[in-house]
Amino acid sequence: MTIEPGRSAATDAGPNEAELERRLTQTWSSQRGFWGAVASVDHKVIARRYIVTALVFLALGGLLALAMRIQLARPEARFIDADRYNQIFTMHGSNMMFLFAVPVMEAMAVYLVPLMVGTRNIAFPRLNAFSYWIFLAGGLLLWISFALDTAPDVGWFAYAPLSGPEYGAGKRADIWAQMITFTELSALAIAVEIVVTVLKQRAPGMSLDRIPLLVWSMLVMASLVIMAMPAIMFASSTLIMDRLVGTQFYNPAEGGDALLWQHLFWFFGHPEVYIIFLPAVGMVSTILPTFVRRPIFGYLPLVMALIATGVLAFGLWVHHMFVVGLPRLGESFFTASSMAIAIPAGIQIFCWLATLWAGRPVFKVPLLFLIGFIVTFVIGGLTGVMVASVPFDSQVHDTYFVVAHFHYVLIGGAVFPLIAAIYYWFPKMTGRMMSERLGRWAFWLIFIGFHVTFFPMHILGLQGMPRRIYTYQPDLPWGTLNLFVSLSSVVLSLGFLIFFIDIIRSWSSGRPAGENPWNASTLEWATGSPPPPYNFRAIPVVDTRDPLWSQPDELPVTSGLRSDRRELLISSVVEALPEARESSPQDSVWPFWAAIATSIMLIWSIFSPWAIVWGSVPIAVTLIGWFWPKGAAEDES
Amino acid sequence: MKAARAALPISMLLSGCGGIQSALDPQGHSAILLRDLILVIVAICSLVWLAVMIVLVWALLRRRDREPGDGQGSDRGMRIWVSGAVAATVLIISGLTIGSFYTTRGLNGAKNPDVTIRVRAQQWWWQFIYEDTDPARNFQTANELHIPVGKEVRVRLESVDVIHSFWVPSLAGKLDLIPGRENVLTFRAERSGVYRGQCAEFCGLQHSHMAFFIIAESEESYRQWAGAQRQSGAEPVEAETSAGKAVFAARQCAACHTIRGTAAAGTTGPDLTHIGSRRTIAAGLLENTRGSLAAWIADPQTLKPGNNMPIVPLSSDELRQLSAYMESLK
Amino acid sequence: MLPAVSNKSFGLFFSAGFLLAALTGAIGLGWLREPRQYRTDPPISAALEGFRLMPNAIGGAPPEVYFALGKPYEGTAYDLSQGKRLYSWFGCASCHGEGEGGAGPAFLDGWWLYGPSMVSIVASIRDGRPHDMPAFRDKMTIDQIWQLAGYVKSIGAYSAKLTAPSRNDAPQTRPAENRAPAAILFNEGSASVHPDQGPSP
Amino acid sequence: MADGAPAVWAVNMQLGQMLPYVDCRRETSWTLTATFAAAFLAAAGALSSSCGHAVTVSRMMLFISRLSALVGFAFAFPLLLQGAATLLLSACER
Repeated sequence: MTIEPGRSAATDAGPNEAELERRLTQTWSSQRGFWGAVASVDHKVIARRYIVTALVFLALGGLLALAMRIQLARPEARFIDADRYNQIFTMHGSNMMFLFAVPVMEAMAVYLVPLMVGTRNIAFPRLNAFSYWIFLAGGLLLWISFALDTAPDVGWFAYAPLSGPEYGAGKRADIWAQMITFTELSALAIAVEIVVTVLKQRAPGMSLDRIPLLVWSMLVMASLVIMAMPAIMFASSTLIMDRLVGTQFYNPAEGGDALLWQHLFWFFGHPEVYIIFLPAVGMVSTILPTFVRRPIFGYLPLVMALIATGVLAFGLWVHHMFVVGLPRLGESFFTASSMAIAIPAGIQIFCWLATLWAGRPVFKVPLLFLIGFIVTFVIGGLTGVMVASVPFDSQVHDTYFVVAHFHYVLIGGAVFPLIAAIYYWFPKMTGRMMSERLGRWAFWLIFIGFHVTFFPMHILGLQGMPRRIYTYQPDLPWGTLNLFVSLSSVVLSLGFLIFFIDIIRSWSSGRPAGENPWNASTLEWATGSPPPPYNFRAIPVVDTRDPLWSQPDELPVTSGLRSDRRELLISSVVEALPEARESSPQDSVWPFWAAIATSIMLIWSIFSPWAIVWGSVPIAVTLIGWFWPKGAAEDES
Repeated sequence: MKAARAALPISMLLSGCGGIQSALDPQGHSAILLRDLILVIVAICSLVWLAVMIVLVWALLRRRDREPGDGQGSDRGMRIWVSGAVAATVLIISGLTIGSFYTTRGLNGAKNPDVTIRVRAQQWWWQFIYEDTDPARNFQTANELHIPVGKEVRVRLESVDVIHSFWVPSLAGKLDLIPGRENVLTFRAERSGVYRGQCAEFCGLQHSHMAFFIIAESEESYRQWAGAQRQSGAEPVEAETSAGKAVFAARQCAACHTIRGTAAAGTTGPDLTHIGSRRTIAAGLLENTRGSLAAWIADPQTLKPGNNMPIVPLSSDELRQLSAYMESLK
Repeated sequence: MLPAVSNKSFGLFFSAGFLLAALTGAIGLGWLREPRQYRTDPPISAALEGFRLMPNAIGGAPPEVYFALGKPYEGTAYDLSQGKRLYSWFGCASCHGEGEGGAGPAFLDGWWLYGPSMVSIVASIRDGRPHDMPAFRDKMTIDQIWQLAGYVKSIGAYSAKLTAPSRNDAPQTRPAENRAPAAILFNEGSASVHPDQGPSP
Repeated sequence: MADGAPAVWAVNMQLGQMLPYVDCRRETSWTLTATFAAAFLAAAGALSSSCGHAVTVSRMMLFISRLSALVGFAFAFPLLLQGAATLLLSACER
């Protein structure tokens, strides 16, 4: 297949391979040095940065969890005082949700989606760079505030009026609310890029029914982000306005409503869980076939499950509010929807089991983590069914039962697949393999450590231990189990420590990996490890779901894209027929400056509403720099 | 450390009732229904998990003699199995949902409760106001609720400041107290006993130390107790206690606390008219003894940092007299 | 082709930069620190009693310890918000309204009968003033009086502090403290309710 | 087509938050009516999509109509459960 080439200049049809690679490298690579790195808009460079930063936040959040476990090991312990503990559990939740889980999943999407759909860069690459810097600024804001004893202490859910002007003294709650704005801004930016990349930049022939499941899941996740995040950005902005300029959104005395906050927060907060979980579903569905040596069973039901879960996610928010005193009939609607989400979840599990059953499993580390995922996630899903019931929830809501439940879902359901994904794609990202031996140690420590840490929490919850307490009294029957949980958490953190050591060690001295070390079937394995800046020497053409298995020797490719300037292939939404060539932006430092200007405005606006007025000037300047037209006119063919 | 040592004596108070705050040890009508629901759902879900695990282990370890099937035959077989599993899921989920709806129906309280109590939660203690048709017979208490066994008790839940949650797992499920709204919870204790409850919605600094006790007793002793609570504070008889009363009036105490029958009429802190009759002080933090009263008055900010009771400078004599007076307010 | 080596060095470079940025940011924002003092040590409380007043009972000097603590009662958000709660708990509103005055003088207008200094406000609350301002010596502890004084001062502040509280969860009757109400209302003149009241007590 | 099932379901979720107040005050049963109507619509849409197989020819249309049918059934299920709730629970319960 060829695309009509540009009028004159160099295309990828002409020269020999070496010459073509040289030209493409020259066109697509970033400059060396500090400013070259800052200006880079290569989706792989930015995604790697994102992943590393998110993993740093994971480690920091883990340290906070350990601190909490030390405090809770004994009744009435004085290791951490109440004020610091409240900051720590707020930081742990906010950090893990907003700075680790969502960003790391989106970062995986930024890295993998363009490679898996066979294009040269993500859509809106400068926005992508901007998004990273905004995310980093938000993370720094939160952690620096923690270092300064001004970290938010109102919980990651920041219920009004506790977070409101009267009861949240100082800037603590403002910092939380503005950190939300930072991270959601960056998440929204990536979501838009992913939707456009998936819908318009797929390789020719990759019609809707041939899209890899990971890409499907990222598409659904991105749509969820686009619909859910505005709710929380609205909520956090109105909270800041209540606190700073005296609006009355959450003040019942002036016609506001304290429950409005909860509705807005959970309208975002529940889809958030699926924003984290659905990419994990995609990872499992993509990694599993590689290690059982057969295509996934039930592609269509899995796609349906992804879409249905994504939509149903928006009808579950009230199940976080079962005890606020809404009409039982209205609440039972949410019981029905929450229960119904077990159907798509069940379909996913059954399809994976069927795939495992029919295949020949190769027990490498990624598969171990996938098995650990199934074991753990089924428990998390079933406890989810339990808390979906209004009466059941009235006993366990806001207890350690719920703490156990969502750690089973988030660690078991999302972090296990994520670790599997890191073991699986690490060779692609760095060109080196991770250690199989350390990986097995990490798996068993994490798997066993996780279950002994979190399973007893179910029992603690049923025994009446509420969440978010910094201590408990010695006469309550929770001491032994809490001590056991605290000791177990050491095992869990040991596992994570080995995992991190393995990453650092393998990055510098791992065994070199070839193009396709796992003999996998999707397009990202059809190029070098790590992929060259232009991803593919020529854009591949796809005619099956598992292109590298059906065409093991030579992928058919297109030609016709220019090699002397950055060009992408645009294809149609449903059938992925080639439609046009589109230029892709050059490197630029302007997104970096725009992010700094935005950060200044957002942080300043915690202190004065005038920040919105004066802070927008530098933003406008940086945006003008960003969009300034330069160089040759668009090639219109 | 201090708090840990001071709190130890409570274990004596609680000894003998291990599940004093446990959803698994229900003593009330609603809680028993909820326990049954919990056990049924947990049992069914455990069976489901076991079934999935058996299939998983079988899928991983089964002997594979033939080439793995891209063959249509094995795919068709799997399609039937998967569809069957989905159908089973639909049935189980429907069953659980309908069962949950039935339990919700069963939790419905009676239309006409025997006792109605207004609960005003605040950072970080519970104010309980017993309302009577005759307002003169109203009285209030703090962090301790007496109810008659076997009678429908209705609590009207309001919040003074932020959101709290009223939860006594042994008697009923929880319900939030939300500023600007009133929620109503009805429950019935089936057996007499002492049940611990605790705020279940994060409400700020001392959320952990916001407990209360419900004492379910026979109708007769409940009436006796209520009658006693309606009386004004006991007049001191000994020299030490009357000196304590003078200290109470002269120092900052009276600005926040009420003792009916005296000039003290502050409303910011708990009503102390019958503090000597309560089992605990400081929202379930300490057992009510003269020693812990003295410890609490001397330094409330070390025992429960950040609560709203200030450190009032007192001489050791004043402290002794004041705690003796508090103890005498039976 | 950008080789793997360059990627790796960038990763290391990046982590170092990350740490460095965090560190400089922490130092740069150091002035925002808001230590919260939940428990004032009794000796400090006793020292807080030791402010000195001039004979006219208006001017004076706070105790040394107040400066040693870093003037917490005027600038710490936590103390200001506690002061705000004390304002309603101790019934200040019954005479002074929400700051607009009533039987007692207004605070909102920024006109201070006894001057805007902390010492003077603390003395007014602790010892009372003529025309029915009661003494709160026996009702509040000295730390509470300082907290309340800090808050009262912020009601009539001409320029708002960053840490000043904003609106209550109650009906809004006046501009919030963080809007510097006195800057809005000062020019309307004093809303004094006792015109005969001279400066000397 | 069954693409409408999620929309019908979403609308009914919102109605479920509003109608019980009306039903309780006026002793009507709008919640019940709305929910069963929604369940019927979703199921009908799903059925029409799955019957659409016979007439659609292109591979993509077949994929999309199968997908729609499955999604439609996935939303008809919670709507039916919600219908059960309207039968079992009174609108006034809090």
